[in-house]
Amino acid sequence: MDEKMTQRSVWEKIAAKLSKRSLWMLHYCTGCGAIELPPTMTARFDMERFGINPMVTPRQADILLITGYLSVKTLKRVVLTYEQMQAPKYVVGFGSCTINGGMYWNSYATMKSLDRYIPVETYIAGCMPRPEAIIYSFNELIAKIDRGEANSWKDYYNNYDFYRENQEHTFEGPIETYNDIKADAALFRI
Amino acid sequence: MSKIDEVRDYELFIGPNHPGISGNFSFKMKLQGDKILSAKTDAGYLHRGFEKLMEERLFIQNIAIVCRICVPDPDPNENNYARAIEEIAGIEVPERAKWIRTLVLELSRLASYLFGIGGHVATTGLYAFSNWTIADRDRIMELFEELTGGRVYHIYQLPGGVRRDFPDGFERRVLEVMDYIESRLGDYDDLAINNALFIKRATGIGVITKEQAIKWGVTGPNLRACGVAADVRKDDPYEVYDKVDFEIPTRTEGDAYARTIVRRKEIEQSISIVRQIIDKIPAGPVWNKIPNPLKWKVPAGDAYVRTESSKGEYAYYMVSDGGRNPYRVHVRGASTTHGVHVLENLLAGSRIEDASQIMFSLDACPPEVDR
Amino acid sequence: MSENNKGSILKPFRALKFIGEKPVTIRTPFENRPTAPRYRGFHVNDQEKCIGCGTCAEICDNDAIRMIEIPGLEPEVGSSNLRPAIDYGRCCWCALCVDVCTTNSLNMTQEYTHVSEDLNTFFMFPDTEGIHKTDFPLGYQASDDSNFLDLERVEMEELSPEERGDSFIEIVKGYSKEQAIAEASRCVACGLCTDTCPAHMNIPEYIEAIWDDNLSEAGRQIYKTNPLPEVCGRVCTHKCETACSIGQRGEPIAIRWLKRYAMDAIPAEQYGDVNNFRVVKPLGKSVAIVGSGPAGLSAAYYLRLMGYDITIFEKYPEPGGMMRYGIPEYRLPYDALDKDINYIEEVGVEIKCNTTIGKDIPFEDLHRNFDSVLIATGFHVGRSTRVPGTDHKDVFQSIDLLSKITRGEEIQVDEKIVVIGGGNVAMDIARSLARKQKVKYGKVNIIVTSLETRDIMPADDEEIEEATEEGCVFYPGRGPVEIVIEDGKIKGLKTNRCLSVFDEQHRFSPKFDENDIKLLEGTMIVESIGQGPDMSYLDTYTDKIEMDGRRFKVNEFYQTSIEWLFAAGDIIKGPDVINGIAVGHKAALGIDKMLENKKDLFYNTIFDVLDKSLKFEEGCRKSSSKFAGKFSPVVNNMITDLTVKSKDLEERIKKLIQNENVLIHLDKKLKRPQEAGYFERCIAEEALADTTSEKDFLKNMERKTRVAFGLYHDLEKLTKNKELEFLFGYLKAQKKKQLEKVEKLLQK
Amino acid sequence: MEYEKENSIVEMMQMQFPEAAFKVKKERRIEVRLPSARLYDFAVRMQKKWNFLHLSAISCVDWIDDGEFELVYHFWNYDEKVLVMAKIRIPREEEGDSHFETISNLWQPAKFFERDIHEMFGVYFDGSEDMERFILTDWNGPPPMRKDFITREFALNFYHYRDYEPQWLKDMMAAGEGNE
Repeated sequence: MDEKMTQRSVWEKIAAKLSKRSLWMLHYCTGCGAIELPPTMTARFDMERFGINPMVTPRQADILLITGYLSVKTLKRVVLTYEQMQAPKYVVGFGSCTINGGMYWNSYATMKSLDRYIPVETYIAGCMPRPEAIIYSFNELIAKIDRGEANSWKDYYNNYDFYRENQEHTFEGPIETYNDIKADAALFRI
Repeated sequence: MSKIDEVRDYELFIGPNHPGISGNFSFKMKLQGDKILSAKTDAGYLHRGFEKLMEERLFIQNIAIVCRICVPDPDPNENNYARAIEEIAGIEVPERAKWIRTLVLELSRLASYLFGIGGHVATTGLYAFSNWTIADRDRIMELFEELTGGRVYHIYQLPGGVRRDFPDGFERRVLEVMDYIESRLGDYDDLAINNALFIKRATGIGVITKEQAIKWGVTGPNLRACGVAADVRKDDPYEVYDKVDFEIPTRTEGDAYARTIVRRKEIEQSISIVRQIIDKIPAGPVWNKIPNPLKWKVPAGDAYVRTESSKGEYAYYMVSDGGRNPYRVHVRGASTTHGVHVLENLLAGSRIEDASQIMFSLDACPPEVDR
Repeated sequence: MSENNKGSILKPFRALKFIGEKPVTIRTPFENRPTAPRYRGFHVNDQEKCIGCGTCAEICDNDAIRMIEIPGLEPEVGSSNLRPAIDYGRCCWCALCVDVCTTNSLNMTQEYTHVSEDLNTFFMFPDTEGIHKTDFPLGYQASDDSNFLDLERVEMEELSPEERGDSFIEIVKGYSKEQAIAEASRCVACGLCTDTCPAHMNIPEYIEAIWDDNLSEAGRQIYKTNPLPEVCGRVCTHKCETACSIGQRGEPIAIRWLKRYAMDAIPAEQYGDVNNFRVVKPLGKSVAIVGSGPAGLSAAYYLRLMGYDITIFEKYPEPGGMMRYGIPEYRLPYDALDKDINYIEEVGVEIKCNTTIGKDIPFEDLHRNFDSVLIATGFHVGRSTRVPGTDHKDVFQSIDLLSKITRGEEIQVDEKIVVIGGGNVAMDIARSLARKQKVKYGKVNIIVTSLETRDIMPADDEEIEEATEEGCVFYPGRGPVEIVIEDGKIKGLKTNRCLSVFDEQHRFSPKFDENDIKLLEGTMIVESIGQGPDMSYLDTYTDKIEMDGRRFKVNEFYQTSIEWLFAAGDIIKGPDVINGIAVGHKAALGIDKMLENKKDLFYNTIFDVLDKSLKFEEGCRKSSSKFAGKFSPVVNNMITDLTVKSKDLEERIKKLIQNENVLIHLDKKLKRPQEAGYFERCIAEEALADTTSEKDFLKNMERKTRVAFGLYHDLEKLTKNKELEFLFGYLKAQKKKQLEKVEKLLQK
Repeated sequence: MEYEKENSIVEMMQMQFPEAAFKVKKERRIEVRLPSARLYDFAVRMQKKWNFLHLSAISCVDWIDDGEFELVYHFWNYDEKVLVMAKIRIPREEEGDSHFETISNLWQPAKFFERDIHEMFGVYFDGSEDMERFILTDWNGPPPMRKDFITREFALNFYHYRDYEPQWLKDMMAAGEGNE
């Protein structure tokens, strides 16, 4: 945690204060946990109170919700989506399936631990997590952004080879991605 | 034809991440301008291999996994699984458990219809309506939480009955929620169902004739919207559907609006069924105890069990070879026809702006297709 | 739903009615809606009530519950040192574990929020306070509405007191097949019974075999640790049933009756191939065993399996020791005892009856003619209370009367008899005399008095109940003072009330209340307060052996200070048959260790056992490929097919063993340490005798495949870890198919 | 007489298919076992003559011990309200696809079921337009629903599982060493 508390210029602190209040969540239901998103997004639990709203395209989204299990086919699309998203970007893992395979632990088609493929900011326990738990995790995320600690996305650039190798092992072959991650890494001076 | 307005075919990939598609699903469309020449569905994004996982688990352990197959309407799965075992093993279910199961099925149908109609109207841009229906659906979620302990996944019906009886004061709260939803129906009609814009937007979209419906294997509300009064609850009654009376609303146009109207009227039927259940439910045990689940063997045999889910005919074909694990469970989701070939036939010839509305009006649920 | 869909201009104003209504939004986290009282949230486990039986881990469909060994927690009777820990990266909150918990200690709270980036916090140890140590109300709890366990026992038919009152036929009728399978299906295979049983019998395995209706498998599992199953199926003191986890909230599994059902159902002549018995390589060494009680017979059987030549010297005319001459026939019929003993003789043990060591053969000869000697002579001399009057002719020892009854000799049976003693032997003599009285006088008048009060009497409760049903009257908690004799005849026994039996250091020093005197009428007194050994036959060795109090000083393998002399049975460690068998078996291992100077007698980890099975598979391939091309084409391609399959099985085992997923969770230890000799004998099996006849080859192949099937079946039960469970299930299925193929060829 | 409606249907069918074994399982459920060669004619009569217009599902069961696949066709009659389960057995090829004829020209739902069975079991339906992979496009292993494919073994060898070192376990072990 400490290396994340790098010296932040005053502009970064202001930027963090402003950006934490207007986060865009990518509207992409990757797994079964997505059924709890409509009550969270709409009037019943209304996450818009915290400035979070669903966004349709990865290009303008900040939060990528992995709602539960990921079949290998979806994992390919999730990796592409994640790489399209603009940094800083935050991945939130829903439920047991993203941690250790959940109830599909012996399935041939689903990945077992999310953090081997993309860096994950926080995990929520539950199968599936309730809307209240999701909103609680959003508040945690906002607080972390405010403290400048939500830097897991840098991890993707720092040891990209680790992620790349796991992805190619699971996809049994390379997948062509649009972004040149190594070049982006230089851009962010990581 | 001058060079400019020469129209060429082109291919368009929609999904799997697309707000206009319900769930994780994608299309490969061939278009000419904005007219769809042909569409090919592409599923498998939510495939977990349920049928394989079920073969490696004990009979009792599967009650936790079956309700995860179709998320908006999980209870037909649990009911199918429990009834398939009861039919093979010849287990008697206590009368009260049957009534409770029917109540749970109807509440799940209500929640799924609210979700479905909300989604369909939202594709035409009327978001306020889906906010209403999702918020009202949550009242039913709270009822489920009280009865079964889980909001979405109930894991409540098991072979031989249900796991727990009503908590006290539960009947009163069910009637309160039913009254509340009934009082909301008027607002729903004003805002969307009778809204001229929505009617104009939904009529004539994704028309299925009666012959096509039968030929393509359309079932459930979509079939009733084409004028065929076929409902598994009436034709092949199970649990206590033969002891409660309800009508089967039908329409003849077979378009998106007809499907919405059929679902809208069935909400009223479901509310009346729930009320009948609450006042006619007999007292008694709720579970005909099965032997020690770690050593329970279901005798060899097979069964084809069907329920009427909010999406259509939902059936399980289970084979047991007399062992501790089911030998084979084939899940016939309702969307295996609606979500794939019926959708492809409807999309061919329609316009790109109606594509997502057609999908939502059929209430196709991708996890049922992938299992 | 109004059909008029023509919009009216005023319609939008209808929305004004919503102004007054309260918004539907629940403003979490500022305003938290309480969950339903029955909500399935995070787990809580009452550590005192939990007995670590592992049934929750067994039923969890996501393998989310792992049983963790708690350092510093001592296993006792009916509770292990394991406790469940739950992996919230696997759990689906289905609450099957709550509904199956044998002690209802595992419940769920209404707490549902846990957000963290440190994944280690998702592997939680449920205790009373919950995951965040904040006390949330309980949510989903166990309830009778859906209690998964079968708590009632299948009733065992017995003869009614009238029917059995005057005859020595067996009381308990035994289970029918349906009853046995129903009773066996109640077992949750937690293994607590095995830890409690002195002989550590494979109880869950043989109960599952009975449930599977695979009786030869049940016989095989039983014989791995108990060579006298028919006896133990009737007279064992069944400590395992006190440890049974189902017994926590219901009636324990009838383990003893199930063992009896299994062995009754296997005819004596099939014992041989049930155990795949073959002395694989005779070692040319011999062991003498003095005394054919349970300890002697058990040591003889297992030593014989290891390849030693065994002779047992028995003083009485027939073998069995206390089992024959101490236990009356209504509890242990002699044909059941003979069935066990005949098989032990069939295996190659020579029993010499009517030969008393020290009289017919001096003890010294044993040392000269045999490589090792095991003394298991038991307690055959009754101890007297030595109160005044015990030398009277009408005062008897229960041991002498019981052995006379067994030999069919006439014994004195007066109309009123007083039995002193509170143990099982006292019950036996009281009920035997009751039967004799019923036959002779038509009515029963037996008084039984013991120092211990009713609740701490050492006899089994069923014994005391059945004795009272048969007419015996009890005066517990009284000490004998004097036998009252008037003109040569016994009038009765003067007794005082006994205040306490043991002092603070639990030493036997009873205290009496002098002035509470009570005379128990009876013309005949039988003393049954305990028995002692008669070690006179040791003559010159008595002073050479180091004593530890009144018993020999022995090491862990019951080896006395004299290297070649071992001791077992009541003379070392009592008090019942199963302890005799367990000590006999351990002594046999000790003798084997000494004579063959073996180093590891037990396998403790999965790897020891696994590389044995890999060697076995390799051996099978080598030996069967020797015969390739020698027989008919059908058998030839069966051989080639088997060698390919066996190579594939070996690859699968190796691949998974080096798999780091398996190694993460692989709890190296086996459920129970396994006797190495058993696995070595299976390995030695692979050496196929070279034969030219196809029939013998197929016969040999059938035996070897059955051994392999048994090996993988054991591995499936031994591994604590679910990651390997399916592998051994698969290997077993392959061997089953192979067995069917070979049997089909054999019938041709 | 019990199951009157079902028995009358059975008689009607028995005449056309004498070699088929009919059995009324319970109300509204008829089971028929017939040789696989006769299945297509049976399907045609079901749709054209006996008014069983709804093909509810085609299921496939892998009887690995008998070396056969069992295909079960579930026909439903809207008017009579009866379900007929037609069962046939086809040989199970160890390597590569087993073959059978398609009925997707009669029933459109069969297109999906047959394609699904091809993906999951490896039964190629000759004459069907689309036998390409639909769900398992990113799967390179064998057809997963076959009994000789063990999914737990595949998952263990292919994926990575997590090992935890929670704080409470460390404290417990430390406390354990303390008094060992």
